[in-house]
Amino acid sequence: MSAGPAVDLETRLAVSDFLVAEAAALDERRFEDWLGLFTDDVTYVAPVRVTRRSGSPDVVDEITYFDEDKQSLTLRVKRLLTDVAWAEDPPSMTRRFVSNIRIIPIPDEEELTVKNNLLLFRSRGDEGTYDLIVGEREDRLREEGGELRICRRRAVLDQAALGTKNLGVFL
Amino acid sequence: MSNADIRARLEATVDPEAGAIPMFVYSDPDVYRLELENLFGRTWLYVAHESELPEAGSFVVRRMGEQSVIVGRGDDETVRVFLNSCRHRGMRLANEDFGCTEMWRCPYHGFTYGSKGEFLGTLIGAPYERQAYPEGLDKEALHLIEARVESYRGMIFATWSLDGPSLDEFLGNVKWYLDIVLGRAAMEVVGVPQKWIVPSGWKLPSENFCADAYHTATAHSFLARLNLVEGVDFGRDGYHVDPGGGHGLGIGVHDPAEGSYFPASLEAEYGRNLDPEQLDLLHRVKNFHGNVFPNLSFLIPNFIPMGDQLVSGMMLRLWQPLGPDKLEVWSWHLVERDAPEQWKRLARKMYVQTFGVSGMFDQDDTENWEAQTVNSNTALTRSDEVMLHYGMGISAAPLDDFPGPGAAYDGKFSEAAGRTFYRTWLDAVLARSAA
Amino acid sequence: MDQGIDAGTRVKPGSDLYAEVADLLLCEADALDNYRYDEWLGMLTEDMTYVMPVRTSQFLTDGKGFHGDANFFSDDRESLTTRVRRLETEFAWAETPPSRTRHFISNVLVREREDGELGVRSSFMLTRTRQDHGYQMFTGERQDRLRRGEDGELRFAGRVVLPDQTVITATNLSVIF
Amino acid sequence: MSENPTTLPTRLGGDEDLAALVNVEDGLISRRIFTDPAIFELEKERIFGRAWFFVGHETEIPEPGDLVARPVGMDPGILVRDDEGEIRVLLNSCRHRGMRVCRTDRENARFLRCPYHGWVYKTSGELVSAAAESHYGPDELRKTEFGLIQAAHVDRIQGLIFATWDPEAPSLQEYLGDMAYYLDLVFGRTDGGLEVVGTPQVWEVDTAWKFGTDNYTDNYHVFSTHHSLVDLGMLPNDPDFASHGHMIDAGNGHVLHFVQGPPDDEEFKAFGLPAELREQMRRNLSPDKLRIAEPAGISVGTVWPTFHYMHLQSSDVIDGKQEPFMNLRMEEPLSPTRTRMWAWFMVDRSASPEFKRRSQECYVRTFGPAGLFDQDDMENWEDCTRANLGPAARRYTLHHRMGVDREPISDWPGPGTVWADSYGEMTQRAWYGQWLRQMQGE
Repeated sequence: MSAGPAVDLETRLAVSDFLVAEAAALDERRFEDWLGLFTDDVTYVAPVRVTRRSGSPDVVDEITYFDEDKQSLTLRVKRLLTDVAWAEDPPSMTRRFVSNIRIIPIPDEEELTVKNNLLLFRSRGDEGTYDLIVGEREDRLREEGGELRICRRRAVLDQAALGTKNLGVFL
Repeated sequence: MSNADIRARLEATVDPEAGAIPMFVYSDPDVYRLELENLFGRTWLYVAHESELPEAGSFVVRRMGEQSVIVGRGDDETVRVFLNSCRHRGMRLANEDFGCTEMWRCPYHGFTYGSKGEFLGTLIGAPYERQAYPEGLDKEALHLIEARVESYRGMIFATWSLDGPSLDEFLGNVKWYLDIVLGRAAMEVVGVPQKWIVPSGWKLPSENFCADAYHTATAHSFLARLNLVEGVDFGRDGYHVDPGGGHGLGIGVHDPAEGSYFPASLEAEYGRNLDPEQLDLLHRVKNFHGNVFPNLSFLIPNFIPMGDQLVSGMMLRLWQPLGPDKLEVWSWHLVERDAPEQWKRLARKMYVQTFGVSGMFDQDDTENWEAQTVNSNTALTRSDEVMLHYGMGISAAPLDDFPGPGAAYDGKFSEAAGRTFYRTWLDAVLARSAA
Repeated sequence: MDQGIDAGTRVKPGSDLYAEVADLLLCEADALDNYRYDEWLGMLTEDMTYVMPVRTSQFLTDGKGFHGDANFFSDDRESLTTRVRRLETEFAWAETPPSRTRHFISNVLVREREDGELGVRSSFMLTRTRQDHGYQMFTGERQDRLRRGEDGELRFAGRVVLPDQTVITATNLSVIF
Repeated sequence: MSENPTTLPTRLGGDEDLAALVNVEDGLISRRIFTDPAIFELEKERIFGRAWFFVGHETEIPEPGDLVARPVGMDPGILVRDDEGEIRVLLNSCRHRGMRVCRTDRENARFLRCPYHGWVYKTSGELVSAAAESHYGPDELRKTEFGLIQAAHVDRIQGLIFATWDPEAPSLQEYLGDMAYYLDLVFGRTDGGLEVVGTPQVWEVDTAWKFGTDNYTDNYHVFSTHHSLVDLGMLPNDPDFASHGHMIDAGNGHVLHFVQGPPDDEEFKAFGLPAELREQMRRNLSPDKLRIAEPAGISVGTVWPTFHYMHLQSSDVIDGKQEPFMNLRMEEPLSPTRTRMWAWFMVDRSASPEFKRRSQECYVRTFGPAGLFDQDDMENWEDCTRANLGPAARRYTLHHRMGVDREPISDWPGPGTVWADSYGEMTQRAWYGQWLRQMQGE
């Protein structure tokens, strides 16, 4: 794995800019812009994490928190744009910290695997409290029409019991 | 508040038959203390589905009330439920969510228990034990603390009450309906439960699944906005059922002419497992919700088209109390074991999109339960009781030609089962009868 | 505590050397968060030292509150190897079942020192969850010395972990920073 | 199904019910006493308002004006050497509005100034001035009456400083009783005694405080809890290895043990001290004390209720050499289920720099929050606490029956009730016996 010399500076900056812009679109609630950052054949999943003994797999892909394609992501966005999406209306204040960006070129393909860490800070209501959603995203990026697009996202969260009342926010 | 004070307040203010419930019961810490002791410490509680324990030695870690328990299939194939706590210093024995093992070995001093809960000895070999306890150990007294276990249609329940009613008596009329929901075919849990934490008292979601079809038109009105359903009263057509015992059900039905929404390839299996009246109702189901007292809910959500197929992703829910104003949701997706693979795939996708922690319905529900919980603290600062309205359908007469047992009402908009939920709850919390 | 981390010439972001250092920090975090401890040990020099001093709350005029004479960690390559070997037994209860950790590494500053080593400062946030409990969180600064081996690879020759807390609000420190 | 014969009452009534919860004779202790908020409230008053507590060691405050902020039981305190060189323990709370007057962990100060309204105290606790003092009338301020609140009694043994808030408390010597003999043995063996290095490690654990105290004289858990180190060859692969030794009930809830190594292991004896320190030990200890110290490899003791010393030996790496170290520990309860842990490293003042360094390295790598051993202990305490919270668990007892029928020996050179074994729960039962007496208001 490498984000360093194996990947040229231009690509590194482009990927980094792309993820920063994506996080900004979500934090600023520009959901349609955000949807535009995904290819039409995107798959977007978040498997369930469990507590197991060391050595046993602790990610269960069979059941997920998200299991989306472009159509279902679009439906979620449309819902958020109605005036009755109570879970996010009034909206949460969110701030996404994206770091530890690691780029793995895929040989013989015009795609990149990009691993990155997500810390999502989410505050709602007037209780002065916040929830944290932490995990690793493994994204696959493809260039379409000169722009980077996400064609696959798999977000593995770090809690076996999520400490947030719903996932009305995107990962 | 002393136990006597809180009992007096409950007796004076909770009046389910009049449709009157005081708001403080949603999150009052003293009430919660009584609930843990008198309700969760005594009543039958759902702990696992048999498909989660596929072989001898399989176990899952669950909670009864706030207490961690091991639900394990012993090497004799019998399912038992143990307090997840060593008899020596009370240390937790099973630390993973699930697994398969011949024994549980306490990490602290090595006390080791077999899959039947029997005390086997201490860690790795007898010399250690002989040295530590030359006078010997009373192995019988060190048997894991064991709950009473019974199951129905693959659903495993346990209770700390060793001499209360049987599970069969406890479930009563609701069994006829559980047959349709979980007994119609061999069911399997898909993967593992989703788990998340909601700042809500545990009764709010329980009564919501038990007796509240009415909220859907408002809370989930995005459905109508996005033309996923027709009309605002899409949740009304069907039956509200109060089977007694604090359980409750709502069954949404569609025009029989449309035929069954369930996979046709399973028709023969349904026919083997259900009597004709149950089968007839199944064929008309478009959604089906309910709650087994106190905190086990189930739901077959509305069938929604995916491509050219109508699908629904059914679920089981546990509303695990974590405090007077906090709960952990456990949400299992279940599917007919022999359903077509394509149907299974679509059902799972539908379930994740509509329910579960990211589900578009669940999101709205959690918003309500949290705010209700916060508001119920109002009761702490007011001298007069804040009474809530549970009167819907209070004068309606039940149908006399409904095939299932219990009191069934025409149309899903009623709070009859909710009133019985609170009656049963009150009696249990005041320890007036074995719940 | 001062290992002269701020001595030397700044290496500018965007340069290949900076990218190489940043990459190493991220690969290290990736190895730790995914339980690849042997790979992590391979990133250390033979004379690697790993220290985390105890912090106290003091007036600014009395210093930053670190005490080189009281530590949470005071390890070398051999003792770190022992920690890793321990995790591989089935009895390391503090990490059995294992914690789920996530290292967030940022604010990376790189300097070239006269002795040929690189001095690297970075901020870390380490989140940890166990079983179905909430987050334990650690934040602070890491000061690393990096040295190039004969195979041309950069390795960690020294790490000082400066915690932001005077009281560690966590069960234990069975995780690696 | 088992009959679960040890079911207990679930509600706390009068003091008689406490006796039903703690049956020392049969070794059956209710799970409730660890987590019940009502019992915790009673503990605040009857234990933490009355007992003697360790606050620090005199080597932590060598100069006048040196002070460290420390809990005294459950109250915030200041341990200070005042201008006259006298050691004092003060309540860290201004007499005006109760604000903390010392807001750092350690400093050297001539005065303690409250940030709120500017009341200023000398390090002896005396109120010397208040801001804008002229606005107080002649008899309004009353400086002599409103100095910082002082601990009722402060006293020392072997440099270990203890304090109590209870004016009626017995003297420290009387309180320690036979335990003083053993503290003299362990801390007074070398020239100049032991010194604290640096500052304590402090961390918070989601445990009931008594699961910590319960663990200290427990040798029985070592083979199981720390089995990873058996796997690595850092502990003997012999379940009985920590069972050779003596356990002592020194009275009043104070307990300790001495564990002996294999007969042929000279290194392990005399606490594993290097030769020059062993020489000093032979000079400094009386013959009877020496008979105890010579064969001992490790020793752990508890001064009722929350102070512990752990004089241990271990290696810090695979195939490494074992080194001895001294570790002081204290629990500070924060709530029924959360405890702040304090841990000091100590070493013989007259030891060589090389020994001091190796002893400290071995300590830090094996004990404290990052220690190879301690990590697993805290895992146990947290899960013991969680598992004992529920309505079902609280109806049952825990099992403290090991050695309940074992007879003490009579040929021990030192005081106290002594058993010739170091696997046993005699010391824990003695501790809970004192807990019960204190909680019943005796």
